[in-house]
Amino acid sequence: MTSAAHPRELIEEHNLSADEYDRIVEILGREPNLVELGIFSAMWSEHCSYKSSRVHLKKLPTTGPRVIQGPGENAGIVDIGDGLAVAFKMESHNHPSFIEPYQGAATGVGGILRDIFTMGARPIASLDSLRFGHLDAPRMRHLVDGVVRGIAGYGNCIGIPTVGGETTFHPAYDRNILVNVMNVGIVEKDRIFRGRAEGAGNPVIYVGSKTGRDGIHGATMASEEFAGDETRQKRPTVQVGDPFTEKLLMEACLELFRTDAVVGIQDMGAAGLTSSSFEMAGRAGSGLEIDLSKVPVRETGMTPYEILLSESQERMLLVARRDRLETALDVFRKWELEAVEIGRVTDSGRVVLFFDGAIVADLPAAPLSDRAPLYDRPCVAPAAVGSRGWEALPEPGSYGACLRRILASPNVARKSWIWTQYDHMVGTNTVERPGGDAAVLRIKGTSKAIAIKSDVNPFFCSCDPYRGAAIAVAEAARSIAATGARPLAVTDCLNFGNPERPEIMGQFEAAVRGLADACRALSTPVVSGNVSFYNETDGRPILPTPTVGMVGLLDDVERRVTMPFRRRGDFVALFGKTRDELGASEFLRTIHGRDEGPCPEVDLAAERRLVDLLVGLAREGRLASAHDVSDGGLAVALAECAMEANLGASVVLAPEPRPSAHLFGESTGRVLVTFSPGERGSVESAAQAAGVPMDVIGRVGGERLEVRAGGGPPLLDEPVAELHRIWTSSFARAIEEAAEVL
Amino acid sequence: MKVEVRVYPKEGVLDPQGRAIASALGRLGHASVEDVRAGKIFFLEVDGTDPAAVEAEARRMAEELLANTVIEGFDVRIPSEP
Amino acid sequence: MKVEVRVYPKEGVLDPQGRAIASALGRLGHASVEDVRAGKIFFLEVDGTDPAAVEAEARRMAEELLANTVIEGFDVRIPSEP
Amino acid sequence: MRGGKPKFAIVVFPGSNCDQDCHHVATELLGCDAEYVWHRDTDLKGADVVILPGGFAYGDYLRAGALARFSPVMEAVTRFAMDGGPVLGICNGFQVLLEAGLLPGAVRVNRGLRYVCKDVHMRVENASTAFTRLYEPGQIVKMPIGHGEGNYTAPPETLTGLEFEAGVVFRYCDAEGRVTDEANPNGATAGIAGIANREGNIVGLMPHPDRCAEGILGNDVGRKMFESAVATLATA
Ligand SMILES: Nc1ncnc2c1ncn2[C@@H]1O[C@H](COP(=O)(O)OP(=O)(O)O)[C@@H](O)[C@H]1O
Ligand SMILES: [Mg+2]
Repeated sequence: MTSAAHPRELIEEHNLSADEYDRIVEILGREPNLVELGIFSAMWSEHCSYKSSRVHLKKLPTTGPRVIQGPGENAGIVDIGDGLAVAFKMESHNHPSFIEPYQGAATGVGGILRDIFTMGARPIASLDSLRFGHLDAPRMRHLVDGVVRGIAGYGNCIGIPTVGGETTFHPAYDRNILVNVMNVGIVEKDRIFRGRAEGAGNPVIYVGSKTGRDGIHGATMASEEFAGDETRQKRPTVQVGDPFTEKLLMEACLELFRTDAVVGIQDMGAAGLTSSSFEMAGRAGSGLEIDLSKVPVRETGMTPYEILLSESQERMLLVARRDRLETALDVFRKWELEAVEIGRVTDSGRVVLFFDGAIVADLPAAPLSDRAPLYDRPCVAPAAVGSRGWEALPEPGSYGACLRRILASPNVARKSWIWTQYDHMVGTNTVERPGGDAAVLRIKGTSKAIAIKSDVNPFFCSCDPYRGAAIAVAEAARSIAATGARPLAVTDCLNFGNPERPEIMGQFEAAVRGLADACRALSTPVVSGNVSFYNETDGRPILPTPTVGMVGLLDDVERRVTMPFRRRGDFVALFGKTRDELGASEFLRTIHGRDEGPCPEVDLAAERRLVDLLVGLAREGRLASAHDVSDGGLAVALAECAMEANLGASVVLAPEPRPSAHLFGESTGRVLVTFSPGERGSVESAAQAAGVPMDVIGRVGGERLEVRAGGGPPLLDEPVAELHRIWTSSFARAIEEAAEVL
Repeated sequence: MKVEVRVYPKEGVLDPQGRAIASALGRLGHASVEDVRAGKIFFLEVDGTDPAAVEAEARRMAEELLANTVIEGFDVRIPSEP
Repeated sequence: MKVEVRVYPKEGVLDPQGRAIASALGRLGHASVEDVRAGKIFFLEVDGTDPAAVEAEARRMAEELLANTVIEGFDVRIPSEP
Repeated sequence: MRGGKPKFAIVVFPGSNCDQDCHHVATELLGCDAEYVWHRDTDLKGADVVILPGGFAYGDYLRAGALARFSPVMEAVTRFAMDGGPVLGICNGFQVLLEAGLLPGAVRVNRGLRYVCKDVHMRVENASTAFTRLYEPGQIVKMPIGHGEGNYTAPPETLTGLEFEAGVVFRYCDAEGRVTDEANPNGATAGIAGIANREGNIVGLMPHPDRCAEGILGNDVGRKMFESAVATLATA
């Protein structure tokens, strides 16, 4: 690379390699000016271009009979019948949340909401998938507190319920926390909007908050790893969320979508006005002329460069029908929003930007995405982490004490400290609140409901990214099927370290394959998603964390199944096989302080049979309760069903495998169910017909959780009330010890 | 000894509160209002007699807890007795 | 012209925020803190040149909107130029 | 009133977000007519009952309810209330009624300084207001709350007046009806969860009857508040 126009350092500061710069020159047939350099830098950042991940993401199944919109738009859309569809997507806001947890998490919620309502959907629920470091790591309680407050602050104010999520702690996240937020909306099938700038001559409207110097280069920041003290230096880029303005924007857009004024719309997310304008023109094969002097600004002296790359929140770019411009402006006026015509659609295939009457950038639209760099980065296949000898550990002296300690560990303890800070009921659709397997939301005006769940076990993934990712899909599907819903489709948020390192790229490649295989086996195509790389600091990456968000459909909301035991005398049965597996379990980490494998096995065909069985049994109304067996194993699953119901159970297990593995191992493909004695025959024959192993292991009743294996004294004999006290009080105590009060 | 800590949004940082208040004041007929920034003020009662020491202590409290220095600035003052 | 409105909990009204901050400061080792009251401060930019008129206007804004006089008191001042 | 069923007005401020939930209760569950009334409207479209719904009017950026009370529609609401029309403020709607002076007192930030969303129990202290006449006096009801600023208080003389004139409509209590500090989710003085004016036509409360008005949500006790208004109007 030789550039007459720009010093090498400037090009490097824009995170463009020499090859990338040469490619720009080749596309343009000249050197870019500074504004254009900023545009390329943002559009070709990892965050916007997916340059390291695209080759792999192609392997994901993305189509299916219900898929209306797959990856590539603001959100994926799946048909649920009755003329309706669900739009959903998950997004990360990891780096900003580490720098400023409240605003980082809040603007993360704001961003994903815009992705949903720009499609024409009304958002009905969010999930937050959170990973934190060890609670005693520097700033960690402050980060936990700030993130939860931020999600609450934004979601509650705008009035979209946060109905579930996940919360995991591990020292690998000490300096790179993860904040992944998923949102789900409902849209009429024939009223879907897309991010397309169509129809030469149509006006381009800017609407929402004014543009400030927030987050300039946020997109390139999300594409760099943290180094030492850089967090401080990058601080001026912090964006502040304004949920009230977003509420107005959402209501205004949804109102406007009921008219015929909108041609295309996109939110200004990462890389702000740059990515929204280039992507809208690129998708439509059109061009745009935009006058940056017309963009409402919050600060004086803003340059075209700053206006283009600002990541101020709560802004949208919209193309209206030329003859309906006034309709659009009227709606925005009603909602007291600033809306300005800043340009028009052309058929030139170029995006031309003016400022103060002069052209400041003139670039072809399509090549910015079509000819973005694409890297098949070197991969080193990850070596599976196996056992370091846990098989030889003596059995614990007291299984009861183990259970109590596991119930108190932050990963397993009840997370009500979090979800009581979230409005999880607004909208009055939440028929199953947080705390169960999947949240269930009814669809008003129909007999249907959707079940939603986010899942991944990063400990599994760190032992075996392929299997761990496959298990994430399987676990989400199992949790959804446990409510009686049929899993429909998936969104994902793939959080990894630095992709320029072959080991990390190897993890990524394996995880994507795992997702792909599992999604195929379960017929749940991936319709949207997000990749977050560079989650590492000073060379220490996070655990590979491919978060899976899944949506399922219940035809009859009245047939939903819940987690707590229901009636004394009901049979307790376990679907699936328990193996002699303790690798990567909460038991090994909490009781023995051991982080070792192997990752449990996964049998995708068996998972599929289990899902089908659960959906069928729920439809026939045969189950009294159902609960997916995951973190903490069978003992924790039994305890959860008992504690939520304040009902005990007595259970007898087979002598194999060893008691610790039987109680606390995390073998996949298992669901705990209860049913009345009269249903036993039908449940057994259904399981047999489906080819799902089933053991009737006990009965619901009493006030204690009693578990035996063969003869002899019980392995567990614990008062349910005492377990409940430990489980419900531990999380708040762990966090609030030094939580901030502001 | 009394000491006051004032916390306010940093220059350039979006202040949705201030903006909402400014436009509400406008609607209420206070047309002369051009801008509002919304901040917090903490009135502390501190055991101490040396103003410089109390002020330094208050400054530490602001940095540690009262202000979010990523997006907020602050100042500290000892009010003159009324 | 700049004018500042400070709003604070009235004497005798329990201030949950102030109390929580006081105990958090205690936990952080600021043992000398005896009491905290948490209030709000609004930095207004008002079009006007007569300090008395601007102050009176700010006072009206405080009464109408910025303070809830059931539980909050307020004061207004024109800062001396720095 | 058409066909003997009253018409509800659901006031929508910018930032209201339980407006649709209240509309759903009035129309789908009670079979009444209901109209949204935009905050800039100046009349109530001939409604018989007015609901100020929950949410974050104007983002609650200054104080909950503070900016909303200046909305043009509030003049019409005030006139309607002064004429004895039934007005219910739920959560943020209650906060607006307080700020507007239609009910006495104020709310502060919750004692725990956090937003709280969960079920609470309340005792019905006054079962003769326009919105509580279908409850039994002393009945214990479970309703969800969802607020960060629900810590009710008022000057001593106001509190005394409320207690004397049956102005306290709901009080937080435990499942057995005991008014205890642990059962108080936000620190409200004397466990006050909801109040009414002397005439009982203006009622405001922090909990959400709109979130517990049908069996599918696991609880329909809140529906009686809406039905009480219908009953009140039928006997008027
Ligand atoms: N951050 C959070 N926000 C909201 N709900 C959460 C959060 N973390 C966990 N939950 C809820 O707690 C329950 C248990 O979560 P988890 O242990 O991850 O379930 P599972 O083991 O079934 O995957 C779920 O209902 C989940 O929605
Ligand atoms: Mg899970």
